[in-house]
Amino acid sequence: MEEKEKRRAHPYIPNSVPEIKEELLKEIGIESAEDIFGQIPEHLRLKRPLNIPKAITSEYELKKHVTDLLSKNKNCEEYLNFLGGGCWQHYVPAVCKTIMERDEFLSAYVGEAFADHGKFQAQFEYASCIGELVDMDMVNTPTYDWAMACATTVRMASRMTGRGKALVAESISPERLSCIKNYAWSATPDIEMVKYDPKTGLLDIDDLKSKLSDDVCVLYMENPNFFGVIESRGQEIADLLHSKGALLSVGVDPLSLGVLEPPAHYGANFACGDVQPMGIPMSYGGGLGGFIATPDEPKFVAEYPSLLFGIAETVEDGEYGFGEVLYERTSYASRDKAKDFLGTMAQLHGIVAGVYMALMGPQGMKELGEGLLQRASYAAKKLSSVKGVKAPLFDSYHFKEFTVNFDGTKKTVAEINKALLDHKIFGGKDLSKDFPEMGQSALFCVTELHGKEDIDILADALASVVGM
Amino acid sequence: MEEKEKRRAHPYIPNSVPEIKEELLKEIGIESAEDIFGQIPEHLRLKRPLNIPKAITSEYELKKHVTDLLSKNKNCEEYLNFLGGGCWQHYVPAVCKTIMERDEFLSAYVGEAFADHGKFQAQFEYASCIGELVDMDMVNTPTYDWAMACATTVRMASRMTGRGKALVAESISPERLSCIKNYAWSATPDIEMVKYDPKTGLLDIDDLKSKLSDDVCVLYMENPNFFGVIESRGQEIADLLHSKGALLSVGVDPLSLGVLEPPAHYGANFACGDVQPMGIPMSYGGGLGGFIATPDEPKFVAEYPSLLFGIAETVEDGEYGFGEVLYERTSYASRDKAKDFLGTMAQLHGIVAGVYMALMGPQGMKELGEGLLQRASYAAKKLSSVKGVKAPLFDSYHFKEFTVNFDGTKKTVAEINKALLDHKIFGGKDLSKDFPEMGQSALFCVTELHGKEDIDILADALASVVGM
Amino acid sequence: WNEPIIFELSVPGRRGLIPPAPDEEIKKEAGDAKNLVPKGMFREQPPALPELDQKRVLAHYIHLAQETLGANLCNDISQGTCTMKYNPRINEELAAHPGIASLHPWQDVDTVQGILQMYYEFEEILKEVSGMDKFSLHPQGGAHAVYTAASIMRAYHRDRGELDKRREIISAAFTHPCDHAAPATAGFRLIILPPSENGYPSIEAVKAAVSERTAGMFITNPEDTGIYNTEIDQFVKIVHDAGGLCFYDQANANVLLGIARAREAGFDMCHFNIHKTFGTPHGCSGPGLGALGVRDYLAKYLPFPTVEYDGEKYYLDFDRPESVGKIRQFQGPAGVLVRAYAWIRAIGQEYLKEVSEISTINHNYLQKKLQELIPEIDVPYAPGRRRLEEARYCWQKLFEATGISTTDIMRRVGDFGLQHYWTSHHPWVVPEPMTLEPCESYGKEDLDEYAAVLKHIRDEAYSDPEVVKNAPHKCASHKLADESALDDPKRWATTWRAYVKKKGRT
Amino acid sequence: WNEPIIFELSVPGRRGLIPPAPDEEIKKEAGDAKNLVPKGMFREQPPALPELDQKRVLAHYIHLAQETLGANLCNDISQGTCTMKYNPRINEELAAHPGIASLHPWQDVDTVQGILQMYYEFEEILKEVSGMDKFSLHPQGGAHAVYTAASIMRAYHRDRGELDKRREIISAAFTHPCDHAAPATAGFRLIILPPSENGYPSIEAVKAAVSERTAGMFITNPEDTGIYNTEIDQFVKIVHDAGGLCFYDQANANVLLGIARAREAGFDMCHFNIHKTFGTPHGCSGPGLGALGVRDYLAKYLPFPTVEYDGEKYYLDFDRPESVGKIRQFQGPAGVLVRAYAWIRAIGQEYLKEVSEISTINHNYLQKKLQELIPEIDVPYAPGRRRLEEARYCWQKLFEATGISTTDIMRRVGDFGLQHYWTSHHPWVVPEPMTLEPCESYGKEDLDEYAAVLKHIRDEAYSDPEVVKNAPHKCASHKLADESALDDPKRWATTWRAYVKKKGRT
Repeated sequence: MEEKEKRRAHPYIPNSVPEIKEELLKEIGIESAEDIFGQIPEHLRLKRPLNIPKAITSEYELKKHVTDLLSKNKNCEEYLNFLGGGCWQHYVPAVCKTIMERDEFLSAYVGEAFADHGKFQAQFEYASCIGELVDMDMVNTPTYDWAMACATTVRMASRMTGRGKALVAESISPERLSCIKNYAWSATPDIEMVKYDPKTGLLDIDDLKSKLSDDVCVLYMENPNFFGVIESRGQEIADLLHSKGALLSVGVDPLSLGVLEPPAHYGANFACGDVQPMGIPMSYGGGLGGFIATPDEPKFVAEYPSLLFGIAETVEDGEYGFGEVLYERTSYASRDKAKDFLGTMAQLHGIVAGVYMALMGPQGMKELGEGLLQRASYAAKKLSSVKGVKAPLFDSYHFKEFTVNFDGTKKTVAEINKALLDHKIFGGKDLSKDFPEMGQSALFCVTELHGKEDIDILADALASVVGM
Repeated sequence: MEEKEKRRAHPYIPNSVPEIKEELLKEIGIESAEDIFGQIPEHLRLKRPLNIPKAITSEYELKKHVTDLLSKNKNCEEYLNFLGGGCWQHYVPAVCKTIMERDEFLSAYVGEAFADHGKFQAQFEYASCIGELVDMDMVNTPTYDWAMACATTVRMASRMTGRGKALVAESISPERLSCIKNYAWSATPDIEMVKYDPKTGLLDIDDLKSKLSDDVCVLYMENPNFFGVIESRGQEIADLLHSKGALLSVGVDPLSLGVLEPPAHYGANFACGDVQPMGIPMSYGGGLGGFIATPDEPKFVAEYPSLLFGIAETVEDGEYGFGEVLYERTSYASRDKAKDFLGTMAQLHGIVAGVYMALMGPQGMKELGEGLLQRASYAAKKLSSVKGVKAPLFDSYHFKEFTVNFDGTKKTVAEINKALLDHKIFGGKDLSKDFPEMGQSALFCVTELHGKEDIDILADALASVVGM
Repeated sequence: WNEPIIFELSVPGRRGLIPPAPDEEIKKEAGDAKNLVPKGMFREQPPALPELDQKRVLAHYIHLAQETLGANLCNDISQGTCTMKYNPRINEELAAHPGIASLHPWQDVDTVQGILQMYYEFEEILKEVSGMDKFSLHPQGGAHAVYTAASIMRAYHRDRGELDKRREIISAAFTHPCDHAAPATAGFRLIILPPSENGYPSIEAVKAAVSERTAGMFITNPEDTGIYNTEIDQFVKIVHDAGGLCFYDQANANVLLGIARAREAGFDMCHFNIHKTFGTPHGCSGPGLGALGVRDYLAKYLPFPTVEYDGEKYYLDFDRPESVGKIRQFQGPAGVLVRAYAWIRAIGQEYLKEVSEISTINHNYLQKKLQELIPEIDVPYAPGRRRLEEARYCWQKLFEATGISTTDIMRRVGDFGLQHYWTSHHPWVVPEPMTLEPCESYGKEDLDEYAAVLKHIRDEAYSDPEVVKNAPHKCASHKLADESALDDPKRWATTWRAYVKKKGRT
Repeated sequence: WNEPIIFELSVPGRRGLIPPAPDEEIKKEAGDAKNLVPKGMFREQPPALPELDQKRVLAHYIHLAQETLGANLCNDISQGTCTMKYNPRINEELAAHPGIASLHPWQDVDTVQGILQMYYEFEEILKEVSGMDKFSLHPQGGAHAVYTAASIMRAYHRDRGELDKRREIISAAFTHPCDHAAPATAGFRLIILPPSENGYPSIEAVKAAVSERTAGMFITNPEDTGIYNTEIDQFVKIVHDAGGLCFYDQANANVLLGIARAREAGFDMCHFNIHKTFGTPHGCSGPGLGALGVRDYLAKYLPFPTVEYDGEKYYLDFDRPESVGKIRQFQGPAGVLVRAYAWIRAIGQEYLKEVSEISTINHNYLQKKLQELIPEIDVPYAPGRRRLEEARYCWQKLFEATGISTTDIMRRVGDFGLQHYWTSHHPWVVPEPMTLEPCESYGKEDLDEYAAVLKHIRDEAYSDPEVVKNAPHKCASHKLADESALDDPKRWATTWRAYVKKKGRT
């Protein structure tokens, strides 16, 4: 360490001014911080300087260093992107960005309602908007992501029914399935998969019937499912489950709810999903946040692990205040006796999603959803016009995403996607490893950012890549 | 206009919801806005729809359209830039950006101190920091730019002395000279130029002596001057002027004031300059704002055309309030009887410059200034190593900017700069038209964004371009 | 927050930002910085700026921001004649794009085709909206455009050899102050005509004012009364016949977009306050953009460079020998232009006239509400004629009844989370004036809220006048203890250093 | 602002944002959207979201933001154990760069070499700081990392065939709640040891707690008392000897950076709360990043994919058959990582130890000030031993003397423009507790201000207890009229629709 460097205060550490540090030490009555650290036994101390990079104290040089690294990436503004499946490239409105970047929300934490009133209200409004989207009355503060959200509904259902077996539709994302298995294990060690119809991609109701028994607590399925297929027989499925005393949890893409019936309308007991498509940048999968909604009944509410922000009147006339509903449920209050655990999750993303929903309103959500249906339909048709390419693989209705099969091209998805990179295109997610029964298939996603031209470019590039 | 489009409310026009518009019309008691516009005589009405482009109501499409246009530009992040001379590419700290983008400052206007207390305080602090930089006690709220600032000092000096002739150093920017001529005309129709020494670039004191007469109100000069040359005989110049009852106004680069003596220290009566280098993006020359500073004496204060924000105590104990000093001077109060005119100028840039100065502090300004001196010195030497290139042209000390002469290369600056574009370099400002006596010379600028590598790249590119 | 002055937060040694140091090789090659400066010019004692850590600087300015009432966060009908619109956030995102933020004004035109195209196309739109033939986007604000127009008028008469003779500018009392101050600064004398019972000067007055000394006319329409001058074209003709030029100050243009134009009224020049009419932010008072439009015969006088298009390429034309020269160092506040361009493209043909319609509907609704709720409010001049986008109201009756003045009410308004309102430009031709402009950015509920607040204060004027007189109570700060301090050389202070000296502090 | 709920601002027909419509050809080709949906699945009645214009949405959320006290704008020593640092603005700029903001998690690894390199290098730094051998940056918060550690412990014992037997986790009373809740969620039973007079459990208690049922230990050091457990390595050894694994919760690591590491104490796993210790924003409670470090013999269990480097290229390793699987859909909150990487590079080797030193100096200074000013404040346990980064204070004496409780004081603190302070995790082992953590982001004057405020409130407790009891008075909102409403199914409401129904409004 240079002597000169040592004596310069760091902009992030106000008391690193040597004179101030000295003054504090003097006030405490010690010589140096070692007089405090000295209580740590010698053999537990680190006796050498940490071998980590030197400080880049100049903000400009830091910016240059990090920007150079980030610029090594090819991003979805430079490339035409058709990846989706759990993280989607939707438009991020400027107002969402503005609110997300405000220091007040950005750097706040666990202050209570009288001090952080705005945070509570923004979260409450977020939950209220989700409630409208899914047409349910009870909504949590966001958990980590959709995977955590759906796994939580399984645990909640298990506690509510006292049963230890869960059914999960095979047509969900492999990532979410993995999370459910890990997270729900202590509640439902027994997880059975329900097949999908290889022709339509819809849930195989016969398979469901065969697996539905009295020890099943819940079926978790998605609509649209991982393949983008819109399930049409939700009510039939719900009725089957309810007839056995089991519950239905349905994962949804919130952007579909301007045009698709919400799960509550066909009998689901839980709705869950991710807030990321609502105004939050993808950030390499960092933009997630899971929502859970249920009826506002004590038996459901008592099982949430999440903080639940409730509205109530204050001592001031006409003033709304906020607070935590049934706080004793949570692990902050009850530790190992609580409903699961709680921690720093994704509240900022919830706030931003609330801004998004307020901006969009009912008409915005409807127009957006209609456009996504139309784009997916056009894109599938267009890609099918490429020889050897079948899109969609399933004979069904699709929302935003659809499967494309390349078996007819004699090429693997991996080969095709590599070749598409030369066209500055990120092709669809390769499904061949997770769903080998679908052959060389990929999951393509089109969003409101895709114009006709973009889809046509993809089709042309595919035609050139498959070389047929 | 499509019928459907017509019925959709515009996000920027809340009452464009047809039902609300109808309701308002009904309340007013009229059928349509035509009932109001009808009072305008027929022959003054526009009787056809405006022929302007259709609305891009979708924010994403608007963003795409404008971004596509802006992406046609090559910018100074993509290219290595050595242009300066009135607008400089300095580092914009993240905190400056944050404050500049806050809606509170961004969208406020002429509210008074009790409502816009923060705006007043921020402006007051800006002026206070400028006061420290130039070591003077009276500072204005920013005017349009340095050009307007220096022209204003000429007008002020003319009113103070009652004289109608101004001297201006030839070594200032041609743009500022043009502004002075236009703006000061009614006060000092007679403007005479003072030569610079062709060898050193310094003010030609003999020429000054020869032009200095009893009807001169002011000499306006710059230090460092337009060629980056640091003037060393300020006190001598000031003494000369004062001996004839004239005043001295000096334009400065504020970033030089961490290492260079401010004009007040060598007898100047006015200091002025631009705030742009202090945390404000160049924006194609849009980031300007002019400051003026003088002693805090009534004879100076009475002549400012600008708003002057003063601090004062409020009725609350210990509370600072703000207000306008000598408001009657201004054209808001006294119209054609005022000191010049006033209007919407550049206050946001002043606030941001205040943030910049607070971040930098004395040490930051000093370190920055030292680095700029060193970089300019290194760069001039390095460029001189290219055959046929002479840098600097003047045998003097330079701050941040210096002149480069290409006469030895047998190429014009225009040719060289065109060729540098192929190297993704913006070469220096061509001086050959405005200063033909300097031959094929250009003004190069290096800032703290330039590393050694960047300067070396320029030298290599120049070597290849001049082909010698 | 009762936030201290930043110098009071300073602690020696604190750093907020570290600038990048030159590479070691540069330092070595260049040597000590002190030796790179002429003798006596090195500043040994760095400027006494405040010393703070970065968090403290940020927090300080966030606090100050929170004590500022921007239009984007409040019901800002208050600032009449200022057209406080919503400033769309997307436009800020666009203005921060490196394709504008990181452009140098002297870049080769081949490298700035995008921004030049934007200049060009925006000019085309302004030409169509006004009927003028050429625009300059150099001026950084409305007054700046007015001044430039005065410069052009000067050049015009100089070219004709009449400048010495023609030094008089005719204007009207309710026209904006800069229309009087800017021509005066340019060297003209002002003849300011009083309003007739219509609120604007009579034709007779104009006729009487013109002479062979007339250089031209600077006028607003509607003036700040909101009353449309139906004889405007006759005013223009009278001045033209006398040999003068006519400039139309269109600060109040928001209500005439697609409705009526400067050209049809015969004007030679006009301007738009882009930061008012075209939705760009006011920035606490700048940078704005004052777009100056002229007819073809005056185009040669515009500041250089102009933006031109040769069918293939956009370029800057510096070769304009008859230009008035520069009025700003570079070719205008380009960041403002980008926002304005984005605004007009978002509004487009379909909604631009809607802007004017909603503006006048909003105003007429508000005026009706106010007059219904508050019998003391008068609207002087031209009784029975509808105002367009705003009105100059008069609180004289309330003042007489209660002693509560418009400035008292103005201060009290701030207590309701609204920007305090704008009374009127000086001098107050209308006594106890108030000017409100509810442009298209406000909803019905904003208008109702505003009317309710004024009604509330009016009631207070009778029931509890002290609360109004001592207002504000809930604003970021209070009344000054002694306003006269600001006019007293011994007490005024525009810098902390001056304040400390005068207070005798250290 | 007394801002209404956004649904109260809704006006039918208003639009805040228009999404881009598909091209006409697409519409034509695809046909009516209703026909692209299975029968019965089209939602005829769009969701009843609020309808607002854009300005109103923006203004509403700015008002709510202004009613929130983020650490970047206040003296946030208050939130003890949360390490409320300055969150540098430059890091926000970097996280908004399209090179991170616009990356899809499934992009080909060739196209994400920059972010993978950042993962890799940040992991290297964490390895050095902790002495662990491999890290996972998947978890989105501290509790998430703790849960993942519990999953790993489960997999470890399952692999050894002992999971059925080993289901007990040993922990301590002052250790964080998630160290009890997360293992419980993973299927373990908790044995929570009470503090000895040192503030942490005795060695005897640990010895007594272990058995062949022991799966492991989850413990903090310092726990929330700020007392360093000097016997920690012996705790670890006892658990290891019993066949268990040891996890070190390093939420309080801010004071040990470069001072002491998990490895030397013998831990098998540890975590860092990146949003605390590495200066990334808390975001109103997430997203954060809980970096989980393990020793080499546990590396195979980490969530997949891991980030690896083959000497030329960075890649994601999905082929980890013994992994506990996924604990989040993608490879971690990457935006947080970018900020953390920028933070540690700005701090670097030269200042990282300074962070710890200033943290402990700041704490010890504040503790001294508080105890000098306020005789009623106690600091229970381990008398005479200096706390490291925080202390658990006790207001019991004041409570007994005045009836003013720690929650009363907590609420009153908010009235001074500070974030209200954090009492303590439940259950309150220390009565009337208070926990303050003045980390390195605070200056001496912040510490003095805080001490002065507490002293002021302490004096009020005697002179004017009602003002404390009824606090807050100047916060964004007040005490709830009836806290019990939040636990009453007939009155609680987490959505506006539920509130409206329960209130019987329409």
